[in-house]
Amino acid sequence: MKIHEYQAREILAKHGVPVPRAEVATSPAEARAVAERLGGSVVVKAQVLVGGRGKAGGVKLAAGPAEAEEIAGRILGMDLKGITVRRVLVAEAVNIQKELYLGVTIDRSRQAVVAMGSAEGGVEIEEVARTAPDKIIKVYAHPMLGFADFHARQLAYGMGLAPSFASDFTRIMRGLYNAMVATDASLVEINPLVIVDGKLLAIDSKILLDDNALYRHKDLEALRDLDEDDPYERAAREEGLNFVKLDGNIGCVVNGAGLAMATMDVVKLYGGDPANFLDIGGGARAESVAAALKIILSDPKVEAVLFNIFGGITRCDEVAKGIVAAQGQLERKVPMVVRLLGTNEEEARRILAEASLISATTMEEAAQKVVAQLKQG
Amino acid sequence: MKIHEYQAREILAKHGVPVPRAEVATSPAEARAVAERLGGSVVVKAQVLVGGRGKAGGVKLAAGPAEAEEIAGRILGMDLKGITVRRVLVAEAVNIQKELYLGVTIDRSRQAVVAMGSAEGGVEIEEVARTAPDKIIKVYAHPMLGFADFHARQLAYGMGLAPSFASDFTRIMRGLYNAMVATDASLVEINPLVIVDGKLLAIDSKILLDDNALYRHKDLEALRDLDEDDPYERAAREEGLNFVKLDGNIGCVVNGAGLAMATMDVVKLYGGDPANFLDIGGGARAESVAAALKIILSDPKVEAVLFNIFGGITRCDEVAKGIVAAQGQLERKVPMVVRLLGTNEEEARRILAEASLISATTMEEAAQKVVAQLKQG
Amino acid sequence: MSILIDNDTRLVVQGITGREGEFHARQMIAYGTKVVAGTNPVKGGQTVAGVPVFNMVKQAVAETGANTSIIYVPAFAAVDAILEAVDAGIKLVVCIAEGIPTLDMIEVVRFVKENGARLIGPNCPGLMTPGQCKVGIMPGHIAKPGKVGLVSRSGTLTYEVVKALSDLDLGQSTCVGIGGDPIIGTNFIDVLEMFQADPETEAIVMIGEIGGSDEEQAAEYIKKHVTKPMAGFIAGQTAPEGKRMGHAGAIISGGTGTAKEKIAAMTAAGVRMAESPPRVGAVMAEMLKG
Amino acid sequence: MSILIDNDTRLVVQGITGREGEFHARQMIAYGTKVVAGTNPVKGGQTVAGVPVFNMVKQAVAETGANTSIIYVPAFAAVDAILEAVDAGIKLVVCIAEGIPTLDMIEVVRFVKENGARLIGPNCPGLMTPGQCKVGIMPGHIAKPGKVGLVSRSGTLTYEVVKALSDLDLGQSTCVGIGGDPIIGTNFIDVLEMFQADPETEAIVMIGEIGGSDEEQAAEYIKKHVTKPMAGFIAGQTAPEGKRMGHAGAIISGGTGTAKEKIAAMTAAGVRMAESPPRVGAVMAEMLKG
Repeated sequence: MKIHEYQAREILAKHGVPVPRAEVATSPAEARAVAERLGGSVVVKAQVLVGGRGKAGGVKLAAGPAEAEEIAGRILGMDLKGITVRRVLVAEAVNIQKELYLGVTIDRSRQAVVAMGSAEGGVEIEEVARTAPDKIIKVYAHPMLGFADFHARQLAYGMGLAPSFASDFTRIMRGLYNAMVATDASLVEINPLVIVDGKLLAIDSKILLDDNALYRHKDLEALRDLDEDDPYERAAREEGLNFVKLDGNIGCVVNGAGLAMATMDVVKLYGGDPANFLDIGGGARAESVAAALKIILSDPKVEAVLFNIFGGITRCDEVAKGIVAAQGQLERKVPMVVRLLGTNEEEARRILAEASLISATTMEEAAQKVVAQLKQG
Repeated sequence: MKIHEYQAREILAKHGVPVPRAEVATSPAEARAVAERLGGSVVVKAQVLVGGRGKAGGVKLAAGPAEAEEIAGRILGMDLKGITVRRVLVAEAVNIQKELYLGVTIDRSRQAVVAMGSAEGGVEIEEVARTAPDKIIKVYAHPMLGFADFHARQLAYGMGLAPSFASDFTRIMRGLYNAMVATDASLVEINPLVIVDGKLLAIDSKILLDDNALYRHKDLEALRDLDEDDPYERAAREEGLNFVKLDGNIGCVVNGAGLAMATMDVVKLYGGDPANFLDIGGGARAESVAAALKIILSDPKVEAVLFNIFGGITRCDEVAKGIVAAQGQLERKVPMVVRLLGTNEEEARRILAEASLISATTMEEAAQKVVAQLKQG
Repeated sequence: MSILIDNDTRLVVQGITGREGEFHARQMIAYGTKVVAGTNPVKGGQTVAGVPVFNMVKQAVAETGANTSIIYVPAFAAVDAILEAVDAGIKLVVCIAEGIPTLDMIEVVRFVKENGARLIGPNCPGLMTPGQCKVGIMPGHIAKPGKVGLVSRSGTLTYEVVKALSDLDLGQSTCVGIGGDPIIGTNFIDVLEMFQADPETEAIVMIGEIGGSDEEQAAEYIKKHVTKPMAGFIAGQTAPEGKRMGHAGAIISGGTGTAKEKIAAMTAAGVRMAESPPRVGAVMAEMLKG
Repeated sequence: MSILIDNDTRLVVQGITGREGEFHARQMIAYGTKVVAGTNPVKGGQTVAGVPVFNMVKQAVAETGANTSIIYVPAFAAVDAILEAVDAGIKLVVCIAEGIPTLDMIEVVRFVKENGARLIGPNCPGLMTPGQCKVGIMPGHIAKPGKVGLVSRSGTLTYEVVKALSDLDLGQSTCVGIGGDPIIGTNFIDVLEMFQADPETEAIVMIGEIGGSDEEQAAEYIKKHVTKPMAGFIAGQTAPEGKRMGHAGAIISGGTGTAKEKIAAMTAAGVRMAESPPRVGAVMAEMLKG
């Protein structure tokens, strides 16, 4: 789960990371008031959960309160990559001498927490990783010790920082790690971490939370910004479904994440365009299948649906019941191709006999048939 | 460092350990008021840092407020093993069905934190360890994981607890471990941990803190009860000296803990009786030597002093200067035997030439000479 | 022969008293797996599916000689269950649960390694040596005994491929679902090494998906150490960047972990990549023919 | 020969820029120890006592081939210094500092073992192979090269015994101060094993003190594995219960850890126990005479 910059900033500050003075504003007048309190120039930053805000015009410098108000007026309500800006962070502007990058994340191959630093801050670290990987210095946390002070110095000196920064850098790195552990984050990042008047300051903060750990962090779950969720994905999450919205016109209902991805791939392979990723999960009941179908068809772009079920724990008859139940309530009818295999598949076939569905034996056949339906139409 | 039961109790409660309702009282009237608030019978417990309070009459049951006041009146001001009782803890009396023991401490050989549990609670665990060691169940913490829930169940079932207690016991054990880590304790103990109405309750709590870690726990250092310290030891601690008061009449000033113990042993071997353990530490300065001498001689029982210095880091001339400086200010004169060896010993001899001291070459000779002085006197 | 599990496997089912635990215990017993014990932290003394239930894995090991464990407890209790099994001396632990926090898994895999044990999963369908032993939730009837080893990050996708192989009479030595989480106990390379060493495994199928770089690393390993014919498939060619595709580990981030890279790496390592899961069977059949 | 340190020891002094660090670096150099580098986290680039100073132990190892480290930093910084040395690949780390919290040491010793390194101390005087190398704070002039190995929990008490041995012309192979803390990197048994295996060590002196049960465990080990003549002393026969006698580890608690028990155990293991530290020399001389 992503959280906003202003939320990440507060978490880091609580863990001892120095951040510039700043406040959130939801109206131009508030932005003006914040700028007055801060004094001097300020930066007005759109608070949206998408990358590349700066390039898209969501981050602007204001010389004082009047300009802050004017800029906030322009940014608030702006559409940034499909998201409407509802909040800005108004932060004191500082005189940046150098921009660095510092982040902690999980190294899957090493099965360890890794801290990455780079003297090339302010740009996307993935870009640096691609073009100049040797400019990224890495140190790995020990699962018992976390990061020791010497790890921080290895990183700092590796990044070319002078010894005078070692102590501040150590505190910041410890802050990042502690914030990561305290929130079960999968990424805690400062980009840029800047040098201002011989001191380090975290100008922009980003935290990604581990969805699997949210059950033990009710306070963090509460930070979720429902405004920014895709409405289909939000509806699916409320039904306990693993759903990702895509741009195509063929809805997919599948059990299992790997098979769901493979089903999308096969649809594409035969010239179709999947409208979504959907894993109904192991042992799904009729109700969740029906809910899934409703969510998929609430997107007017969807013109056909493909069911691909390989029943292991999942019972095909439950899926069939869900399809029949949903069909009765649907406002619009689209062609549906069904491929059910495994546990209770014969019972499922009986249930579906009366429904007007196109059946298929293999997933390839199912994909071909659903694509063919659209070409006919 | 020892802390009081009522202090340990608060720490454990903060870490989720269930404790009986209780409050501290410093006067009989307060004890009555607490008993009134608690209702029913109460236990009045002397808060002193010595073991065996119960046997010494420092723990009494009172049927109600009036009796609580009367009993508190008797316990407050009482002398328990040399300590004057200044506070009592007034706790609700509970209907104990079974007494258990649970403690976490450090296993030096295994170099790990160990949790020890026994169905034989309420008595001294050392006694159980001596007489029936198989009645103590141990599980060891993993340095990375601490205690996992399964560790707690191993201990609980090993102690013969029923499964219905497993979940509470797990929470209590986690509380003990977390309290240990949070306070850098060397021992956290509940004795007895009791079963009351099918639930577990920590009746008496004990925490020993690691002196070496107090520097990072200013809040815990503040819990030190100066009233209960030996006044000589307190004075020595304030001078940064490692000092332990003993009952004899020969003061000892030594550099190094091992040599200080050995010096006491040799004094005893030759028929003397050491008045103290004192390690002036490596690299001690004249001032601390002088301070040490003053502390030792402020005990009227001390009739002679033995200096045993093997100078490595410690410079003999500094020690000699300290002796001379102190001698000038002392109110009473006792025979002093000095054995100085090592770094700058010749300079030391020059400094001490004019002081009226008895010198010795070996520690055995020094011990014999100091004992001889007392026999003469 | 086979890898990891066979007729000598003596299985303890952790969480046997739960709905899933009991259901799959019965399925595994029906398949022929020697399920010797079950555990539940507080329900020891019962009998479930004809199997004695203990409070502690230690007891189960002591009294039944269990040497393998399968865990059917919810994610929040799964970490403790894995640790308990390893502490009790179990050398092969299989964890089905999905949803274990990643930072917890870092500690778990460390503990497992320290103790010389092996963990399969979490978030995996378990494993199966057709005709001998099934540990997990794979549907047994789709598999046939044979000589193709299969390793996969996914569950139902594995079934799809197993069925495709069996339909072409390509039986399997062992099918291993290693799980879809970012941190897992056993990775592709571990299983490839075992298949390469297993004399009765003659060919290997590897099913990957987007996210991480396990497939790329496996490709490096294959290039150097695997001499047996290999077919493969990577799921998620149409997955968008930055979105978790169901599995916690299936996410393309910062442009890395794409199916394209993985397919290229595996192809370069000599693995014949299929265009769809069912085609894996045909590809493998061709390789074994020619 | 000798154990642990000798003419091949290449020493890095962590904390060389401090008062103690510089003083003892000079002392060690004067004794003949090959001090090749010093470190200070922020003062790299200086030269102290003729030795180059680095910011990181890693650099010191890379540029000077240091293989042993001695740590002269205050207790609050000592844990990090030990970890850094081990992480840098140093295989013998000696820590003088007194006052490291015990729970920290549990993690430290684990990390040291994981990395196949050896830690001497903390709260110890270091070690010395007379005539070759001195790593620590022992006064060099009291020792003589020879064939008696010495291991002790205490500092100045060790000097007393070394002097007693040298005065009787009983030179030492290596003198090891293992330290007075409850959790230490190297215990009596570790050192006894090395002395027993060292062909040039012909007899062993072991100096213990109250607290813990290391001496009792060493006695068990001696009974089974040590064939060389041994003399010993235990300090603290007159120490009261429940009081820390200077060393964090020197405390009798719950009636265990007394000098009496330790003396009895060592005597039973065949160690000749002396009544006082100076008498250790005479006892050893008698044993070696016949």
